Amino acid sequence: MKVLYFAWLRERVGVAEEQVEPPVEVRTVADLAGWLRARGGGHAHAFENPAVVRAALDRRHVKPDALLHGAREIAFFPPMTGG
Amino acid sequence: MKVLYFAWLRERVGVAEEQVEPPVEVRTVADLAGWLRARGGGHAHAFENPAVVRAALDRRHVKPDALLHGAREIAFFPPMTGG
Amino acid sequence: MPAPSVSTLDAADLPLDAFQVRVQAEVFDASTETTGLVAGRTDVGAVVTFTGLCRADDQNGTPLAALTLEHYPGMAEEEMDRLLQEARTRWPLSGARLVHRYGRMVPGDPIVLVVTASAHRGAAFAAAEFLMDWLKTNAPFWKKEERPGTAADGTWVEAKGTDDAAADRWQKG
Amino acid sequence: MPAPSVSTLDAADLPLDAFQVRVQAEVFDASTETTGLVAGRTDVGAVVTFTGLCRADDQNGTPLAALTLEHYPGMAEEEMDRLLQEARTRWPLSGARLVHRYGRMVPGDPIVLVVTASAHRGAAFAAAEFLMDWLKTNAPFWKKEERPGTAADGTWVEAKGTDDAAADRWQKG
Repeated sequence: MKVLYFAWLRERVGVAEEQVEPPVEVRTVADLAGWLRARGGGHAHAFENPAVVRAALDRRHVKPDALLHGAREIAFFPPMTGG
Repeated sequence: MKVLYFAWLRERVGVAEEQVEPPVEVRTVADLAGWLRARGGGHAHAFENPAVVRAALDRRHVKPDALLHGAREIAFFPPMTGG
Repeated sequence: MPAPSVSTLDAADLPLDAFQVRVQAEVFDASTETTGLVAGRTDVGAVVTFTGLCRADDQNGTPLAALTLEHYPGMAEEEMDRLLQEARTRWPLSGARLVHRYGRMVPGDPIVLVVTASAHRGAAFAAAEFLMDWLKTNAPFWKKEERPGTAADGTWVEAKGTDDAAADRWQKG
Repeated sequence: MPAPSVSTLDAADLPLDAFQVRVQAEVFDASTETTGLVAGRTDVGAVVTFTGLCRADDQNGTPLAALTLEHYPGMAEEEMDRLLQEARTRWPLSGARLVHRYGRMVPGDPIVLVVTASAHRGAAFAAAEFLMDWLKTNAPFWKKEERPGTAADGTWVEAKGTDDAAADRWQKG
């Protein structure tokens, strides 16, 4: 699936998007965040405090316990500060 | 003192303004409204229901019990419907 | 058509024309009024503009051909000034405009304009709504409605209880 | 500069472009957007326009040289559409516009525009305030601030608890 990063998550990971193939036991948004963090380096830095990371699945806001199944695109970002 | 009328009070009285010389016992806004009503004709029609008549003394909203003393101008009108 | 009467409330640290009320027969341009409030300033984070327009039906859904607004010259401006000063005691405003028209209007015509500017959106929204609510119940203007196809010269609009209720919610204490 | 992406929500009895959201780099003109909403219509009694601007100081009073707004293309428009549809289920709106810019802004520049039109002022005010509150917490935009005289490329703005509180007051049940 495609993973997008925005704002300081993008800066810490070092790329705006990447293609990932997580193992089947990665079922939820929180699972994926943990799996990405375990890669170390920029990913570990980006996900060091999962409580401040928000996610969208196929362009809709979701909670950490949302299931990934069938999603084509997931985005991770900090709380929004537009307006 | 000068008396101004607006909206349907103006139409019922028949003039937009007039100069009046009420006797000394006419002390409040309500007294003046009653004194004007007692003139009969258009004035009686305009003041037939004092509860729906509002007043301003020297261009400030006042209650019926406000004292007239020293005022140069009084206006009578229905509840406002601008905006 | 008489020139619009202008009244200005100054504060030492604000542009000379930051606060202004006007009563006029002419159409106003919301964009000009708003631009005048924020041009060259960098302390304004939020601008709220309210425009009230004449509709083709009245509050009960009855068709309307035109409205004529009568006002109390002199007191209208003074009362609008007082409302604006009251708003300034309640919210930190960078500027504001109140413009109210009088005369005959047809559906689609703008009647009243309120513009508020502040560093923060909450203050700008609250002050604009407060000013509109109080304008409706306190500014000396009266509307007369003309019905389509009637020869009579119109019917005075009755004040709405909902307007009093809207104004009352701002009462302190 | 890419062309602004446009999304339209129609209703059978409303002009085709009565409801519109846009995400764009270019400056918007509040007056053009508002005029487009009411031109030729006689069912609109109230128009509320909110403009959010870049200020020369941040929420803590620290001087600001510029802001850069990053956004999530595609989702930004879709989320703004969803907010607008939610507003339409809550208030009887005749039309609305949501325009949000991205890119670099300096103090005085307009960032976001919300316009709501309704027969009645209460609905127009409430919907505009609801849309702004929810835009702040739900639309995928992020601000980075540049300080005057610093070489670093800026600091990401932290979300404010007061914005969450402002959005939460619209939660149903």
